[in-house]
Amino acid sequence: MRTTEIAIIGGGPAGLCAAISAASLGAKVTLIDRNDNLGGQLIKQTHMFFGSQKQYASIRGIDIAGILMKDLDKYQDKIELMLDATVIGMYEDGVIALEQNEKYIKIKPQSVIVATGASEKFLTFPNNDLPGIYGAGAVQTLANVHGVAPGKNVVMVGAGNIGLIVSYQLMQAGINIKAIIDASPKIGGYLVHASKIRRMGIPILTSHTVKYAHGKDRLEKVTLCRLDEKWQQVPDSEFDIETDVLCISVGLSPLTELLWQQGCEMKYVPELGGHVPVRNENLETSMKGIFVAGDVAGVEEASSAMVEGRLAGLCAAKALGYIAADFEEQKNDCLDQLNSLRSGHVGEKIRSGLAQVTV
Amino acid sequence: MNNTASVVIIGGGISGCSIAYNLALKGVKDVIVIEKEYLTSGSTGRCGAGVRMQWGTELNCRLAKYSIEFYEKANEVLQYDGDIEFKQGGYLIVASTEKEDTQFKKNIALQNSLGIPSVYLSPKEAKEIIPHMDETKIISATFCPKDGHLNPFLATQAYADAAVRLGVKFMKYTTVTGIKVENGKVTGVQTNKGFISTPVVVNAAGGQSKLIGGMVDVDIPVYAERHQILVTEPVNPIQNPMFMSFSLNIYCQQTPHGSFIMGRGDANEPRDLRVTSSWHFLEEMAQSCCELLPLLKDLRVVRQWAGLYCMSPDRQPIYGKADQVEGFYMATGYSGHGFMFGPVTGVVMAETILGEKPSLPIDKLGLDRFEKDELLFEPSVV
Amino acid sequence: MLEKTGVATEQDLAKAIPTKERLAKGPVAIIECFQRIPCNPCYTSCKRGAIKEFEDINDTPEINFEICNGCGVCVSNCPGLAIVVVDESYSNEEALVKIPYEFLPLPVEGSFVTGLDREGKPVCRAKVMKVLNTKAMDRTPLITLAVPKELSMTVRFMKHHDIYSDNTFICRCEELTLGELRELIRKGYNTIDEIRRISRAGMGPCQGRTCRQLIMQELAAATGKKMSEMPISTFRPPVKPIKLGTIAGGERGE
Amino acid sequence: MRIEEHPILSFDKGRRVDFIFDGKTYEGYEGEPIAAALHAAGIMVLGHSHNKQRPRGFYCAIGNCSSCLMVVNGQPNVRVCTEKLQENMIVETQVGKGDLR
Repeated sequence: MRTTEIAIIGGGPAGLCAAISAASLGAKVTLIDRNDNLGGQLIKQTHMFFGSQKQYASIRGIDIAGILMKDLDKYQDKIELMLDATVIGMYEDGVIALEQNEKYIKIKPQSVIVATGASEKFLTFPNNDLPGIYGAGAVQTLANVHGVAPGKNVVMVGAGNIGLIVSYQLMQAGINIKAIIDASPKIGGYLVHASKIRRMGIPILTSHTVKYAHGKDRLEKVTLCRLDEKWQQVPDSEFDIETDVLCISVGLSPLTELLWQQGCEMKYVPELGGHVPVRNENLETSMKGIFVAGDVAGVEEASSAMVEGRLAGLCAAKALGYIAADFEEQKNDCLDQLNSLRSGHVGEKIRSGLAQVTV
Repeated sequence: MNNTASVVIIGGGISGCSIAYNLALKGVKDVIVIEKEYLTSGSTGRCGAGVRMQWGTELNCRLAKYSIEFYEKANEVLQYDGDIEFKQGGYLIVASTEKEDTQFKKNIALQNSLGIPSVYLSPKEAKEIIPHMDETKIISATFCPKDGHLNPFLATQAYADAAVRLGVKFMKYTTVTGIKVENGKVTGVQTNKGFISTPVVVNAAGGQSKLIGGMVDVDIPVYAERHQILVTEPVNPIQNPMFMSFSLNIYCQQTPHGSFIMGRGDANEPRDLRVTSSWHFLEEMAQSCCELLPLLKDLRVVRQWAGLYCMSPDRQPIYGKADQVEGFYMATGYSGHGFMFGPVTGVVMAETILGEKPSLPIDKLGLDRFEKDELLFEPSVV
Repeated sequence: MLEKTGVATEQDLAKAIPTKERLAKGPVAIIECFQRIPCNPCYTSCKRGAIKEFEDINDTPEINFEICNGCGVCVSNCPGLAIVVVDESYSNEEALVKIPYEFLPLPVEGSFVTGLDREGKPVCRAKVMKVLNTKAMDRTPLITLAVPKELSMTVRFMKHHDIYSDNTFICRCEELTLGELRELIRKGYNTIDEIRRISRAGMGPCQGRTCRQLIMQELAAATGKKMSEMPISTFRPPVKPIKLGTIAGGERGE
Repeated sequence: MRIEEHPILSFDKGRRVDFIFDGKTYEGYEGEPIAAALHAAGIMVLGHSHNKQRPRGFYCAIGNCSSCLMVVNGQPNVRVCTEKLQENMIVETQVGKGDLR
């Protein structure tokens, strides 16, 4: 069986930053990702990031991945990369079993940073399984990674940041967005995103939902309807839009299977996207040596995922005895950055969610 | 809640539900089944769900034959509005050692004498039944076309639905915390939802039955042993019978749904109440499956899980009453075969509780056999 | 109403628009950023110090119109594309509006396009005066449009004239519909584990990633329980299907 | 439909290769997911569900779900949203749950 000091599961923004910071303290790291490239969702993000310089504000997600990869290269001797490698289970004896290129491999790490991210939530309405009804992440992969248009016309469900950004990205790829709808009475995403879409003439219909999807072999038309302030359908408010793609972006749930398998204490916190692990300030879960970072710990923006990754990497390395003279300084810097990113009105939800699971 | 009952059954698996149904069928009123979680949440819902008549002791053969003959007509008898998905594809049990081959010849003679239509096969004949097996690994096989597989959730539900129609009450998500005994007699059951007075308690708690016995100071010589199973993604039907080997330690069957279910025993498994999964099982199971049924190497595993065998010293059930405590009955110690014995368990336990002569001679399966050292070893178990 | 429609109101805009006198003097940045979000590149990119230092990263920008010379550096640095530059000194009839435009094809200098307002409504014909796409702009080109002067605070985007113009499934793997789920709940299967065992929902190749949440929501609604109080089903390996042959042929043992 | 030009992205494609889908030859790029190549060719229906015969297409894009199971080079239950396209691959619509061969 292979061994390592810190196994990091997931090479997205959180996992990448965790690997870099743990290796910078001298720890031996194995970074595992199921794709053949690192960066996770960053590689689909063609828009410029918010935040401040420390979180690469104003740089496009696709390019941040490249910057992080360069940082990673500095620690080649410390970091073992396992790409195309999917963890299939974490067993009670701490053994991680994974599949890499049709090969079955086991690793026994001293500690683990779970940075598996999140998966998309789905919606219920008649014929919701028709081809042409996709998750926003799948559409982003198809369009931004593989350069294939999901269809000609798109109705986007969800006016959160992902729904708004993906709509914008699809427009950039020459695909027509017929409307963005959201059941909530308010736009959930940053309003600058909403405004830039509105000025392209795309309607954003708040207090609207999908009532029915139509089509024989694939989506042809959707029936939408209006909702009142109690989220009930307004009578006779249905109308149809012809479209071949309905893109669903109604939020993410943390991908926590591995944490459950390990017996980590979990709590349902809707503000963070669903069941999330209880953790301390160092991002260590109730199971000693199992750390979390990024969306798996609570769905947030990539900028905070990167800082969380850095923090978890530092703390996991420190727990194994790796010492840096400026450890406290680095840790406090991470905590300050996280506080700053989560401050203000839009961070309110995250703050109240985290208050329920941070011990 | 009801605070009195004529019989309280602890355990909502196939045994508890079958006992409840049979008692109610015989006219017993006020039967209550207490289940810690939901029906089938214990060993029933975790088992491989194969049923076979091919056993090595006369009693096991008769218990199994009785049960399978019931399952054949269970949808109608229990008036189930669904289908218990009973498929009789047979069991092909292969021998890989001389000793096993000798035992199989004896087993066939015994089984045939009891009316069980099993046959002895050469490796070549065995391969005609499961063409994708590696017949070079075996020296003989036995096959009984009446053996098969059914859906444990639906079968248990069929019993429970029928029992409810006959007036049985089920208390789900209820935990038994104690059993009250006065003057050597059971007088009631304490639960987390209140006390139920009753003169009769039936311990059908599977992996937890030793714990329940302890509540009345009856030492049941069983232990819980973890057994693991894996299931694959479904494919179109290619394997009709169960494939099984005692010496090579495997059972593997394709369900009507198309997925393959397979398991094996392991002497190193923990003997406690853990039902976690291990990578050891995954690897060893994959290895023996690919060796014996090489075609299955391209099948993908979608899930592995674990359940508890309630192991008795001679690998046979423990049926009957406890002599020390009047009104305390047990149906346990199946050693991995409680699901397939479910129908007969209900019948003989109901008869025993009502003081009738059991339809099958289960007197040899009482708790007292361990004190008397009259064990009945079953040679044919995985 | 910005929150409801994504379109800034006059009230919002009042804060962002300089005086007539200032506008008449020449180019100036108009920052239409009204929500407190953690973001500060406008401030960090302005070399003239026209944007007041952020005390809190959530601050909304405060611009000193007297210091701003409308250079436009902040426009392509703003992740929200919330900034335009307006120059009312251009001519008597027309004003220039510089907008960020991240689409292909880029307009051709000298050609005409349609000017759009904040809701994407066409409001005028606009001439493309300049297309600036330097490396520093990192693929957020600046398009300078000449628009009627009275629309300088209206035009915020452009388009090319020619190119724009009971089967509800819960579990996709095992094909459990919402109707079937509700029927099971009605029959008394009140936890996700019971639903799984009786219907196989969540036990297919996707391991419940699509349906688990939906089933729990439906159960919570039906039983009146909170999601946080609901028992959850066990998470078993493997989390991704893996071939038996791959396991058998892999690295085995301790 | 391929996205031919993009203001931000350039797509690093592998070489153009032929593959066969249900007997007909199509073109795709080596190394892209089979589902992307099929989608680009306008093929949205990749199979049908087992019980209710519902059309199934590309869905999760990451090999999680069971929507895109197809027979590839004779192997059943291949998730074509992640399986990489190779020259002369034979992709077939899967009938039922797939046959082990």
